[in-house]
Amino acid sequence: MSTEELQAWLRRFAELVHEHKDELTALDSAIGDADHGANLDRGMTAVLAALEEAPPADAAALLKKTGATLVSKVGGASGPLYGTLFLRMAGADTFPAALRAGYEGVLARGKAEPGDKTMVDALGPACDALDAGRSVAEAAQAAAEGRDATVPLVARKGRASYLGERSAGHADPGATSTALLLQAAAETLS
Amino acid sequence: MSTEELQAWLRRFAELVHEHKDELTALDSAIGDADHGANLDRGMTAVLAALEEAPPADAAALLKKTGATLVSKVGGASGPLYGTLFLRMAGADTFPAALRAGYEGVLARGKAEPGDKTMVDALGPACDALDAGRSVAEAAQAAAEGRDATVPLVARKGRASYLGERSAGHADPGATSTALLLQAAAETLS
Amino acid sequence: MTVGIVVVSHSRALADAAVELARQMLPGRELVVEVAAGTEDGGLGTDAMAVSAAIEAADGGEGTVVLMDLGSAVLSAETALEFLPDDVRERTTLSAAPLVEGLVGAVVVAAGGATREQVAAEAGRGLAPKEAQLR
Amino acid sequence: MTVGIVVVSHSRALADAAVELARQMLPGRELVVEVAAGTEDGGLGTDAMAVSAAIEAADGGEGTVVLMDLGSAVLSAETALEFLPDDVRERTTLSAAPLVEGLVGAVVVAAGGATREQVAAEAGRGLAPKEAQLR
Ligand SMILES: Nc1ncnc2c1ncn2[C@@H]1O[C@H](COP(=O)(O)OP(=O)(O)O)[C@@H](O)[C@H]1O
Ligand SMILES: Nc1ncnc2c1ncn2[C@@H]1O[C@H](COP(=O)(O)OP(=O)(O)O)[C@@H](O)[C@H]1O
Ligand SMILES: [Mg+2]
Ligand SMILES: [Mg+2]
Ligand SMILES: [Mg+2]
Ligand SMILES: [Mg+2]
Repeated sequence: MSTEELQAWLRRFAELVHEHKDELTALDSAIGDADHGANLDRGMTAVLAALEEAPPADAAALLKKTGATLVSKVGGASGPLYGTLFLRMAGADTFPAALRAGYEGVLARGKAEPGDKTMVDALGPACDALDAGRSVAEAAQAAAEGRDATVPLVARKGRASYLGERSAGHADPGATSTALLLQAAAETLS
Repeated sequence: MSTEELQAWLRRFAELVHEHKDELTALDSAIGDADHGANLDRGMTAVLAALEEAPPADAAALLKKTGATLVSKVGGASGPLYGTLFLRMAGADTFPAALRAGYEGVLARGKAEPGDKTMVDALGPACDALDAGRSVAEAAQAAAEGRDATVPLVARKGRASYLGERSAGHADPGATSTALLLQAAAETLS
Repeated sequence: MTVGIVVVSHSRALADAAVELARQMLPGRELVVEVAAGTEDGGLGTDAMAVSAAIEAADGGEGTVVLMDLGSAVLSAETALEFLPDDVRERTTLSAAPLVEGLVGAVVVAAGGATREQVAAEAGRGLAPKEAQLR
Repeated sequence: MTVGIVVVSHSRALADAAVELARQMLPGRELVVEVAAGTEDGGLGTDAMAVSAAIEAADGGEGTVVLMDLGSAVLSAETALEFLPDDVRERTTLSAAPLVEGLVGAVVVAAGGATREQVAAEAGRGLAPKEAQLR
């Protein structure tokens, strides 16, 4: 993972989040508080600004800066969760190892399990694909399938869990943005 | 209990509350939120204004108007408690019977027991004195003694109960204002 | 018709902010949430008559769940019940649930058409998400 | 030195109003109560870095008790712990207590010189007065 590759990944993720901002917010409007698109867009805008302002020395510094910015600027639950993902990635050498470490950070932070209808349901399958030696594009495909698989689920974590059974029938906003994170990776990382 | 006597009682109580406003607030400052004097003064001012505006037809109407005004205007716990006292007094024919009914209303509303360091500790002894056939002046004396007896007590009801053991060593504000209520009665009721 | 919610607080600012926070969970959905908070002159306190009026305003026939901040707010709410018509009083539930945490859950299930018992039960579970997260 | 209190909320208005309500119980007494609430642009949200700064500001050596409004505020507070010096983190207690009800009890006992454990326990009993009144 070169600093340049990671920068490109983050820039593309910010772009995708911005493009899908209203869609993410609409999903969060159905089963939450209608802010996930705005939250992540604000967060990633702040990340790009922070990286611009003080270009990080290496990949680890870049990932830490990204994580620290997200935990501060996103505002919603996805802030500490995506923030922790990037903070934990900072220790690893390869993208699969980094994403796995990040995923474990998300699990520890949010205490969600697979099937709880959260970003975990997109991130887990992506990590599994990478660990099985598949390509980043295949991991992105796995994340998208994980996102789709959240539709029938009843939420057990986060704001959507207040809705109980009524949360079924909608894709999880965080799983949807995580699919974008992996799509951005497929487009920018080798 | 004539309407005139009761009016005189309420006017004298309002006067005494106004005179002792800072003292009541200082007591509440030691073991509460420093508003009991201001609360009761606001409440009794509103009562006098309401009685002035629409002079009640009889004693029952007067007591009900007084109670309804206090539950609205006092702001603190003493509002529903003094308010309920006057509302319940409305049914009775004699002052001892009325005060006993009011006392029972206070007990039911606040769920305090004697010894919990509340207005109950001044009101109960006053009722007991009246029921034993003693004079209103003797009932006022009993209320004052009840007030003094709250000093060493540890509060178990109301805001003072947050202080635990630290609430000992101060007279209860509500018991102090109740002693004024009985003093006013001694000065105005036969 | 949905169950109405009433917020009783010593502080108008607190009640309004809690309602704003809870209403976030109702994007595009309707729900009657009434506030009875503060003294007439803008100070800290509760007013049983205001609580009574708020309950009547929030009750559309399915009853109300009333959340209060502190013990003295409960005294005012209990007193308010005396001033309500019998039918309204009978379908009013005073809840010991945590004000802010309970309100968020209560508005979500009330807007979803839950019964008064269900709304009160959800309010009562208000601390569960924090407890689960801190376990 | 007393235990410091930190209020973490999605809403600045809610946090400020809750602190005002609780401080009523401290007439003439001193206590450090720090707020970390809302997003930078005045919206609803929490900021782990702001929580971390609030904890450091509230900690005078006896540690802090942190009260939060909703589950996502807990995530921010837990994240904030990572950014604290070890000694400060070790004397920080995140409490699942009801925000408003717990805060009132917490400030009273903290101002009285209670330990961090005692302050957290008192916050945890925050619903008791309402429950007793509604029994
Ligand atoms: N405890 C958790 N563990 C994992 N993911 C979670 C958790 N809580 C929430 N999420 C994710 O966060 C998303 C919501 O993010 P966002 O709307 O930005 O935050 P908030 O819900 O605080 O408004 C959810 O769709 C879900 O994927
Ligand atoms: N549950 C209760 N039962 C009886 N009296 C009570 C109760 N709670 C509070 N009080 C009385 O009310 C007094 C405080 O009145 P006030 O300061 O006006 O209200 P608040 O405590 O709400 O600020 C106390 O001193 C006590 O005598
Ligand atoms: Mg959201
Ligand atoms: Mg949000
Ligand atoms: Mg008081
Ligand atoms: Mg008060």
